[in-house]
Amino acid sequence: MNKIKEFVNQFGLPRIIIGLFLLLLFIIAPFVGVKVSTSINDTLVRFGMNSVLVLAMVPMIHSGCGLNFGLPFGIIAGLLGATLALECEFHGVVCFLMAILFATPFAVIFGWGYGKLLNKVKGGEMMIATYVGFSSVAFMCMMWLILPYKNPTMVWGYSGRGLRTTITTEGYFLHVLDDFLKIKIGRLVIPTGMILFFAVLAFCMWAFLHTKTGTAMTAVGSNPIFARASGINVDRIRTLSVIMSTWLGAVGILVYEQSFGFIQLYMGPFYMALPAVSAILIGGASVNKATVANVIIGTFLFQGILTMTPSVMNAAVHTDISEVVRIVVSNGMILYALTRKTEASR
Amino acid sequence: MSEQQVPLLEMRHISKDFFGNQVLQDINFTLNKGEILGLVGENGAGKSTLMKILFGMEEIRDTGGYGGDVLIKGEVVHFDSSLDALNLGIGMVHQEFSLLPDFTASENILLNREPMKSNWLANLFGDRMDTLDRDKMTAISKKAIRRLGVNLDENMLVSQMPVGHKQFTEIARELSKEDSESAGQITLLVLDEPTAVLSEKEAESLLAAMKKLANEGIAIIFISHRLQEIIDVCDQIMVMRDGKIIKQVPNKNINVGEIAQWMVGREVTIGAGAKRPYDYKGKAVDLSIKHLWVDMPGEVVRDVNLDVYQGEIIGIGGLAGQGKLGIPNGIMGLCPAGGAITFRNQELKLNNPRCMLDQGLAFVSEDRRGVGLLLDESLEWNISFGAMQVQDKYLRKYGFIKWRDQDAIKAVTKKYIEQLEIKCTSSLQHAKELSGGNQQKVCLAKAFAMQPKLLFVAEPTRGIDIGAKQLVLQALKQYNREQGTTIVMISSELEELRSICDRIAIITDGKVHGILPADRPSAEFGLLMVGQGKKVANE
Amino acid sequence: MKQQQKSSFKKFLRFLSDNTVTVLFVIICAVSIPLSGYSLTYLVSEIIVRMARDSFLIVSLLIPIMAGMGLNFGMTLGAMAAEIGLICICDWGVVGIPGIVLAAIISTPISILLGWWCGKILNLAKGREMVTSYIIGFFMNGIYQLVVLYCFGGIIPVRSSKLVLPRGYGIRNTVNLSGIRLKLDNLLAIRIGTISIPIGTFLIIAALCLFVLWFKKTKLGQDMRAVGQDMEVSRAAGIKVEHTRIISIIISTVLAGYGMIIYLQSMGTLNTYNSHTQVGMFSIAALLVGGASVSKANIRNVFLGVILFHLMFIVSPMAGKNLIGEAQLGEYFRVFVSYGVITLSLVLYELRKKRELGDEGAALAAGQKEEGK
Amino acid sequence: MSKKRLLIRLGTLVGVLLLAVLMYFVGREHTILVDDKSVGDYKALATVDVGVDKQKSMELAARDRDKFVVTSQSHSITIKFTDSNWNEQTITRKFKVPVGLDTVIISLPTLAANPDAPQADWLAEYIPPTVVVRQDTTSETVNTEDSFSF
Repeated sequence: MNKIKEFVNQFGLPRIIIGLFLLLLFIIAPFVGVKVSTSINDTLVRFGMNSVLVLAMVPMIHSGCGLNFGLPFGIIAGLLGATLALECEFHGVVCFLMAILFATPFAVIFGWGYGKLLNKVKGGEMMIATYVGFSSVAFMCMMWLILPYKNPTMVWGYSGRGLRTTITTEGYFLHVLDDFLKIKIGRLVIPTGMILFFAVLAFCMWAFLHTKTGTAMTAVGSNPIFARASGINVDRIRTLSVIMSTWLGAVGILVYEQSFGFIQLYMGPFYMALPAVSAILIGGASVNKATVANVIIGTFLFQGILTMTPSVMNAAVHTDISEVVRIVVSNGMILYALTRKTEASR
Repeated sequence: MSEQQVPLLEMRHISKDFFGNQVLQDINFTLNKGEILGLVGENGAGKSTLMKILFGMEEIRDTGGYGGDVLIKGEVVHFDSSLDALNLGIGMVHQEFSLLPDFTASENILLNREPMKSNWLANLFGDRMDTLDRDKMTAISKKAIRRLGVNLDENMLVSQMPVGHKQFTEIARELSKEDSESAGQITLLVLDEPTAVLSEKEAESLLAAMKKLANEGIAIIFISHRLQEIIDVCDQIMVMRDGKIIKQVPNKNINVGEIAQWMVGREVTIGAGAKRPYDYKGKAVDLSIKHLWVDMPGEVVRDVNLDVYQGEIIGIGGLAGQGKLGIPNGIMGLCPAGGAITFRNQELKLNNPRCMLDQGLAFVSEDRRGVGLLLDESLEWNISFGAMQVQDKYLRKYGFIKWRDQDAIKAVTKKYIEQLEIKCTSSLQHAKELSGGNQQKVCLAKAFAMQPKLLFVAEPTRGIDIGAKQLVLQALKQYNREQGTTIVMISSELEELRSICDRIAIITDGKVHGILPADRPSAEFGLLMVGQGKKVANE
Repeated sequence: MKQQQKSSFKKFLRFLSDNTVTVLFVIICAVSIPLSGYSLTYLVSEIIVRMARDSFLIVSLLIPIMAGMGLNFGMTLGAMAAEIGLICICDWGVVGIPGIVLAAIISTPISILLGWWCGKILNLAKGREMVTSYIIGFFMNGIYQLVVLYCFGGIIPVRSSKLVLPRGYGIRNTVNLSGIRLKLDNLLAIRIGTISIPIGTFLIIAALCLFVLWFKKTKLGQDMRAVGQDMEVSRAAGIKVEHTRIISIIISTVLAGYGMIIYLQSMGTLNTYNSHTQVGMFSIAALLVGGASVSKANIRNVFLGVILFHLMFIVSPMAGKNLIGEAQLGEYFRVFVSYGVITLSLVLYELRKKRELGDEGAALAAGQKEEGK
Repeated sequence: MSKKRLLIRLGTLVGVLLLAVLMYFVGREHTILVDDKSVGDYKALATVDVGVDKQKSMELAARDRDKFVVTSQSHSITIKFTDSNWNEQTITRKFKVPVGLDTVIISLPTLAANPDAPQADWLAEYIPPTVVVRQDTTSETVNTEDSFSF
């Protein structure tokens, strides 16, 4: 009995509930006529699409900047990269790589400035990150209208200027990762390329955390005063972590778009941060501790619920309450993390 | 029998232990109406605990109560909470201010005891909908302030007050309690180091206020480290040391020196300083501190000048709050600091921890859990981290990439676990799971792993048991002998300093008050600590 | 003479740094009003409408600020409660002022319950109240959807087919509030030229302002101010800190609910699923524009904020159109400015907190010099 | 808590609840259909002037039907018509809309014939004729996303 209690305490009740809920969904799926193979398929694809965005949470959590509600900032860098790559009429894999290449300087500059800002407001990072994200999205809304893009697939047809709200990536980098080394087993299609790409990034992240600088980053997040006493430039490490998070956010949105098929501009990136934040929390991370394993577990659980709830619920009770489930699960998880005493006191 | 003959307060055979650690033993004293009792003693002598018992603080009850009897006006009392104490007219002013900056003096004096005008809405939403009776508030606070005989505007915001006024506000709050229904007439006031933060002038007017209150018949227990004040104002003087009353005498023909001696004098002196003859002739100055100021809350350093010689163990002592802890924290860049630091003839940049560490200075902080350790990480990380980051130890290099060398880390951790006898389940155990003594050893190990040329150790034995204490001190001494490392040890415990140091510098009021060889009698140090005694030149 | 100039210049700088956001807004408005080409009377009448519409909502934010809990992003909870009340009266066909009163009465217990819950959670997350209350708003939005989209018309009976979605349960996207539309605003309204002044609404807002002022003088108000300054000192003095904080959130939530009803009777339609998500954001933005900060706000900030914020809001699309030929740009601009204002205020607040901590060291160095003389 | 206080609180609570009930009745909106059609023996009136409360009256010809929208329960209806004897007649009747009814229908010929008859004779709940409604195939989608217009 005590052991169970300890396990529940350690793992967190919400996580267990969510895990059991997903398990339940998978169990009842066949009975209500939902094909498990399609569900798994969808889950895998969505896992691949979102995992890099979730990975973008890790550096900032590690350095004690809290949950990166400012993820839209990185996404904007990615969008700039994508639109520039399209503008230059690159196609296929080259287009994708060029998009990353174009996005990188933006991500680094944005991240640097954003990191400097967060260093000035230690203690209030999360709220400010949220609003920095929002303001930057709103600011870019204006920019998308003004910037002199020319490519007709991206620009509004009638006025000839201003970017469309959604731009198709078809013919550019649609599914370049999905289709790479794609494996088909009956109905099950595994987007190997996309998952491999995530694996490479995740490995880099894991490796980074084992280097000297990575160790310093963890220490900064764990106890910033200790780190400072040990001669570490806390602000610099934090800035570095923000740059990494921002860059991963940029790459993350590119991976998302190549699979999704569209580049969503304007208000598109607005609420992108919340699902990513809750995914990593579901995976077992806390406000100042996160591992690559948290990313994998969390993304899988969260995306699993997102794909399974609509189909199973629809089939079982003919009501689509997946939206409600999504909102309650994701925000409930964030609330849980914010109110945990042990996690709150640093 | 007249009231005069029954003492207002009597304590009989009071004793108290915190989980086996005896902090008070057989305390007996009496206090009469209108008397001022000066209570003197080093930090940790048991003064605060005694006052907590008197004031009925929950903390005492929660840790198993106390032994002996407290008698008020001849009757044995048992307080369940400080409210009971209040009812019997005991007020206490704590060392730290408990004031709200954006409230006026009057609002602070009557905090949560405001007189109210009843309001119809209170019937609906409870008493707290009553409005404050500002006029009455002003009247009550005016009255309390008048009793102190000071000039204090009750409508002034606390944030705009000089420190002295804040202290008066605190005292006025205690006095005003008799005007609210719950408390009785104030008969006994405990003032815990009220003058510590005051300027001389403010302190004078406070002392005057105390005398005025005493004349009105209020008994006062006055705790202070400024012995001259004690002599100036008290009727009786009581000196505590190690949980016992050393002396209780009427204040007649007593000088500061005597009190200081009673304060610090120990029955046994463990072979102080006799370990080796100190000889600085020919030794190079290792670290030279000039005009150091440090802004460390509660431990402000104002102007410290000190030379540390190569290979010595120098102790820095002094009472709490005088600034001794600010010195290492300032030099190592943890608190904002200014001045000039020269290490081995090289000027070092302040406010830059990295620069200090690069030069081979290391610091074992007094705040183990806050500064010294990564509580949520393993011992391996804790011990190897500093050396890894500063000196690139325990790393494997592949081109640009500096990879953590897990084997080397494990090896060094094992080494120190054995050497310092750290009790743990494995080198991967989290630091927060260790006991205080073992945590301290981990902190030492972290510093040793950096092989520093000069080591600051602040309060190395605070809050750890005796066995671990000896081990820690032994380890320091051994490290100094074997590696020739210069050690600067900061401690509140004079005897501890005397047992391993060569010289001891005493800090008062943010300055070096004097430096003595460790084998001098402890009374001399006692004098220095309370701001008396001749400054001894640095030979 | 020069010194005097210098000191007044310094004062001016100080004023600027303390009121950055407000000054910025005055400049934006001053630039864009002529650009928009709107007439003064039009602007004045629009501002009056919006003042009546929004002030109550914004005043509801004052009390948690007083209790040191920052900007109550959880005010959306009150808005949701109000919306449930309004849906009920629409379904029952209660109209006019009685409808408004009834909706307020229905919203009150829901607001109290939600506010209590919100306060409980915020007590668990001391020091990060704002981000937590912000997430609470999102979380509650999910529950609200569950109730309104799945329970109304199902478990909770709704008779009117105008309200229910064709599928048989759930409330439609928009609910027409024609029954109570402008009923409060038109009560006692007077017209001056083409400008109509909703005296009824203003009277209620004035009453609320008086209530807030009076509330500060009550024991509860005093306790809240104490808790807002220092929880530990307050607790030592015997004030029930947690309880006081919860009450402040409850009051804020209930008032926000009433504010939402006033807001919606002025709008005339209820966007069932997103009216509430917006009010929180722009009420807070307006308050900050008025010169409030996370720790300090008063009634003057509310009205100044409403005027400046909405002035910007009205003129920016037209200004954008006239300047660049793109009304959309102006619309994005005002969204950007709303978020930007909140960001800027939060950043300035944190910076100011840091600045206060940094002054001590300088004093010490100066003290040393003085003694050296 | 003192007894007095408890009573005051309970009283206020009851007061608020009563206010809510009162508001419900006062603010309840009803549609009153006025119907000038022959019902059984009562022949439709050729022209009739109908007014409810102080609202503007309207003229109905035979077989006309129109509506008044009113709030609260008690109302009065005034009808002016010319009877078979060419006498101008004015009938004013007070009536109460029964609780919970959205729409009631008043049969004017019945009322004109029996001005003193109980209300139930000429006032009835209006039950809309049931029409077969085709299942709405274009079901409305619910937009729960945020839009950014204010």
